[in-house]
Amino acid sequence: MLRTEKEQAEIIKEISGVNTKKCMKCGKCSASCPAYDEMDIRPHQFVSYVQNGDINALLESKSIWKCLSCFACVERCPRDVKPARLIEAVRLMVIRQRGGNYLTPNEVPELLDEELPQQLLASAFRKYSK
Amino acid sequence: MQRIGVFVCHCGSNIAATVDVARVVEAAAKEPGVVHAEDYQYMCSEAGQLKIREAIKEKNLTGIVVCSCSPRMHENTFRQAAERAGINPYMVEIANIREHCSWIHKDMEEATEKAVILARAAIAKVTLNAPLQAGTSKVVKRALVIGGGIAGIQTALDIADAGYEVDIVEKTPSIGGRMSQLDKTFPTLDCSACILTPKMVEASAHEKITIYTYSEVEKVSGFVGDFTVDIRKKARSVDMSKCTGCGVCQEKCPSKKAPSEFNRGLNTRSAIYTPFAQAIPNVPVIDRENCIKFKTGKCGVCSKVCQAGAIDYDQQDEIVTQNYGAIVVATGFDTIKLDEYDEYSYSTSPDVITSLELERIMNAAGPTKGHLERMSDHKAPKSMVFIQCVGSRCADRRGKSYCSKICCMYTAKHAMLIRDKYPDVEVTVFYIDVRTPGKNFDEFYRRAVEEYGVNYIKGQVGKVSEKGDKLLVQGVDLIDNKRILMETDMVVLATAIEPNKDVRKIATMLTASIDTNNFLTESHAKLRPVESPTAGIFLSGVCQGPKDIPETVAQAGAAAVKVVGLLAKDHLVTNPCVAKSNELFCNGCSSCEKVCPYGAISYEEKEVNDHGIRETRRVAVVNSALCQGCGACTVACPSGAMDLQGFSNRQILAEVDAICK
Amino acid sequence: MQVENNKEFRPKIVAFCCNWCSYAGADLAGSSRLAYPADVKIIRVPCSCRVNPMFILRAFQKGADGVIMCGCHPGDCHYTSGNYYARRRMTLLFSMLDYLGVENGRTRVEWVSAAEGVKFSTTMNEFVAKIHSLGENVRLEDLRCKN
Amino acid sequence: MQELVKRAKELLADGTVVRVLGWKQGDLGYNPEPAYFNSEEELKDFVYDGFCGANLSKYMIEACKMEGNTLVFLKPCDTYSFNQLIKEHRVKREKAYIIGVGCKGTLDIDKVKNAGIKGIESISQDGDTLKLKTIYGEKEFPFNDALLERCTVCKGKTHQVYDELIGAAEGEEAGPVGNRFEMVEKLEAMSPKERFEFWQGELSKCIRCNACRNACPACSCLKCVFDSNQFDTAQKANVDTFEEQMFHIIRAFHVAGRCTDCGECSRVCPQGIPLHLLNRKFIKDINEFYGEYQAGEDTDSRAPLTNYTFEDVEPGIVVERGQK
Repeated sequence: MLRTEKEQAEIIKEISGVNTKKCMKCGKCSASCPAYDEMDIRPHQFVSYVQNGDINALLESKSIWKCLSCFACVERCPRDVKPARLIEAVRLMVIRQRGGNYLTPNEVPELLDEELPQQLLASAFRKYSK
Repeated sequence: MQRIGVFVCHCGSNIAATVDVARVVEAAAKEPGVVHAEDYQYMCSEAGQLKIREAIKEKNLTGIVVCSCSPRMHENTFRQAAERAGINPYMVEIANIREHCSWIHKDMEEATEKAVILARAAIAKVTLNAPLQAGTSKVVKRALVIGGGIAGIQTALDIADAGYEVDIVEKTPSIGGRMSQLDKTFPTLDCSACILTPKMVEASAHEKITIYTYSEVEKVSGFVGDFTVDIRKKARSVDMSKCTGCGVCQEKCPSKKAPSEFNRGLNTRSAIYTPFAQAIPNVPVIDRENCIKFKTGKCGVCSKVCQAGAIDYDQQDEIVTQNYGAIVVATGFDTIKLDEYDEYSYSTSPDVITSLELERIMNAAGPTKGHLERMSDHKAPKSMVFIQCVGSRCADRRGKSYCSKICCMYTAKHAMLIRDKYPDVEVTVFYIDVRTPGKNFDEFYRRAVEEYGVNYIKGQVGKVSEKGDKLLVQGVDLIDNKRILMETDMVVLATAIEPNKDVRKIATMLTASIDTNNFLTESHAKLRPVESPTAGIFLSGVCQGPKDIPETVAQAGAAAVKVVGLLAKDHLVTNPCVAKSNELFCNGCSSCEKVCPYGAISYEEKEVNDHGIRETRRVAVVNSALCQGCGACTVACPSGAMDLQGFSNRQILAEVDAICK
Repeated sequence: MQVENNKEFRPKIVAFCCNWCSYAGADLAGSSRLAYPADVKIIRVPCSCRVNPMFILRAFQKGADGVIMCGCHPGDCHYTSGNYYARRRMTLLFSMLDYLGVENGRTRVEWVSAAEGVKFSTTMNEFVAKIHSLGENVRLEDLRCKN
Repeated sequence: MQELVKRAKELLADGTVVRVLGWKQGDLGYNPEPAYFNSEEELKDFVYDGFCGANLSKYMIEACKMEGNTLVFLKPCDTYSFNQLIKEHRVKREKAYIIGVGCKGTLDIDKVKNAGIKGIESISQDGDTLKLKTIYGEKEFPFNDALLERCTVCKGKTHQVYDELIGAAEGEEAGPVGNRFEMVEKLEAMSPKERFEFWQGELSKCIRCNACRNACPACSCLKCVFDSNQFDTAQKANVDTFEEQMFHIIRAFHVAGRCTDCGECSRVCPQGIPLHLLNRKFIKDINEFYGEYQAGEDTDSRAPLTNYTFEDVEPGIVVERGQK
């Protein structure tokens, strides 16, 4: 079923529970983000993209895979907007459209490396599977 | 039988857009007792009031109902109109069809139906109204100002200059408040002390002003015109009448480890101290918690060195009881605690400071004698970062939802002063919005940028961390959409301000209402901004909401005028809506007396004639000058002997009936 | 077929509001255009301690489906202590009504300050929703008052 | 009983009192009634037995208005009411000479009748047994089975106020007593619908005879609010469920915190409505919410409804408790 970008934006807001209107555009989310430099669309932009209904750009953005799900932005946002939840919602939308998981447990061992922190594994499953 | 007139106001389109005014008139006209009903564009206007007056005279009305805005808005207007037309002002009832109806409902049918019901309730009530006569109460020609900062000082001076006695109660050992801690003031950059100290001196020298420092308000009773206040004068341990203020005791005091409150804990002070050099009164106090004599019983150095023999270790707290006609709250503010803002490293790094701490560092009388230096290694910084909105405009539990209002301007001031005095220091300001509404304010901010080269970056800082002896600031530039990672020597946080923590206690004593942020509520946000809803209580300064110095001084003056206006009266007209006891129903059980907050009920042995039975009974008597009309007694009374004029049992029941019909 | 019951239930709700805090809070809700159902009708009393249990019972008798009382927050009473007495009275009265089998959601006390227009509006919306869920008041009423 | 009469005669004789307030024999063996005795002569009708349940405290309101002092006989639980009346300035302590009388419990004739004993002519007590002389011959009935409900949850044998005691030992403990809130708790555990039906069933029996109001020592108003023109409630008979509820809710509310739980309301109700269950509900709530309180234990404490603390429970407790 094809949905308009506007409908998709509504779905993203619904599954994330985020009210994008609460954002006062201070940029603290981006300022707090450890993956900022890796992202093409930055956390604070996510909020305004969803607000403006520019969903296709988000679906194609590499930011959704670069987000570490560390939730620093959620923790520090003065307006309680929770940008990471928006990113997660967009990611879920992509994964669901693909109809499968981005990562399966079988693929994990070969990707492992001694220095990887445990948290990364946990957030990888959070990020890459349904 | 009452002859009632109903007047329905359109309030322009405020009411008429959602309430079918003609239908309200039509429905009201059918109510029993109603002999006149009409509508008009603006009932509160002179023309509208004239309609009311004419109708009263022509139709011999005995009571009127005005369907309009809230009675809190125009009840008095219409009461006066009724009085001018020759009927008792308390024969007026208001049906609030604006705030409680037209403004909150969209559906015309629904809103009209509700307006009709509200009108009916008011008609039912006014039918049972009785003419009431207001009494009078005295006005004590003396005012109390709680708080000795610039707000309190200015209010006190203005009241005193008008010829009335004023007492200032200040919690700390000296008057002066926050302003005395500031170095320079925006946007003119005058030295704060230079403009404040003359006012402090003037207040202390004024024959009409009495200053109680190191004192707190302990108990308040009474009401507008005659409050009785207990003031606790804490034991100073120094005899104020003997001390010459020479300062030797402070020099010789061996206990010098107490953090200086005045310098925001950046350095220490002696146990016997005056907070700052220009303190008024220039009489030290002994901080008993840090004094060796009080802790161990040994020492007594100050007593030995005091030539005037002013040290008195046995001094006790003293309670002063005084009566006042009016009370001004000027309790000011403090900065919020930053314990939970880990991301800015305030608790861990001494080089991350609040703006108020920077004021002390910049001040020649401060802990660094005015040299800009880092608190960790006393080195001069080469670069400084200012972070705006720390804890302000926050929806989370850590911060405050409001804008602290003063930070944009003082940050521009700090940045400008630093660039002026130390041109080699790089200054960066991270901001969300720069808010500069005020005379010469935006020009001031632009000068900081254009003339002094302060670097303003739009974007809130995400994190400040320690990196060697530097601080690493992580942020973004939202305009360039670019990551910023910069090393700096000092970080200054524009910390949110909040009302002084004692204000809740004081508000409770005064029964003045307070909002969710602990700011005192004004009686009307626009039209009565310096009055508390509690009669006789006035607001001055930041206790009412964030303000800069010019606004505070302006409000202080406004509060003073309101106080003077009150004190100039010889007596006040009291609210006639007071309790009244029907002695034939009274059992003398004392239930009412127990719940009366004003001690307005007493008992008399009285000869009564109860339908031919003459006997002496113990009956309740209400002192109408003391009664404030809350009605607590009416419900405590099991027999219904106690009733409240203006809100009688029958009146309220009539409203209930009209609404539920 | 339930043709007769198709009439939409419009509850009658009486709100007693103290003059100093809650009535002003309702005014603020109005000037801030914060909507709540027209079923709520406000009666102004000087203080929550003026609300006699008789008034509440009378409202139910005459067909009210819910009664709510609003006053200043404890500690902020304009008359110092009125709301403390009101709190005890209402606690006991509500408990008694509950004991007699009247649904306990039909009565409510809420402290609303003059600055809490939003709270006033949300409280009223909640309360009306609650009364809708309880339906018409049939356990405390004078049948003659129903038409 | 003879001792009471003897002492009454002495006090009349020495002028300590000018009248005696006690109970006199009724027309049946089990219905003595409160009475004034103005002389030694009149005291011949004086009686004191298990059927003298009437609480004489309330009569002292009138007695205090008369010339001279009155001797009054009070059972332990009556003295709570007397104290409460002192607190409310309804009686004058100095106008009363109180003889605290011992009490083994007061009796409910209906319990005897309901057991099938009819045609009672006279009753006497023999230890734990009631000996009944009936037109059908002599019958026996266990004393304890005939006790009024209130006496099975007796609040103690100690007189709270008196000038002298006869037949009562100071500090004597009541026998084993039941939980007076048992029935209240049972009702609380029911669903709202069941509770509603229970009370509708009970209160619909009310004939508004005002016996409860007249007997209740806390209902001491000169003019009851239900006789007042302020609430449109004056002189009305109940015509529907609501008015039955209204009268009893308000009556219970007005005595809340003042009711000593003397049980007179239920004892005198000709319809047998358990009115004390309304008062006990308030007592139970007050104890739970504001701390244990026994009205009439003293003469100077503030009653729960004319008192408060900053930390009192919110009225929402009623809903929260219901959800548990």
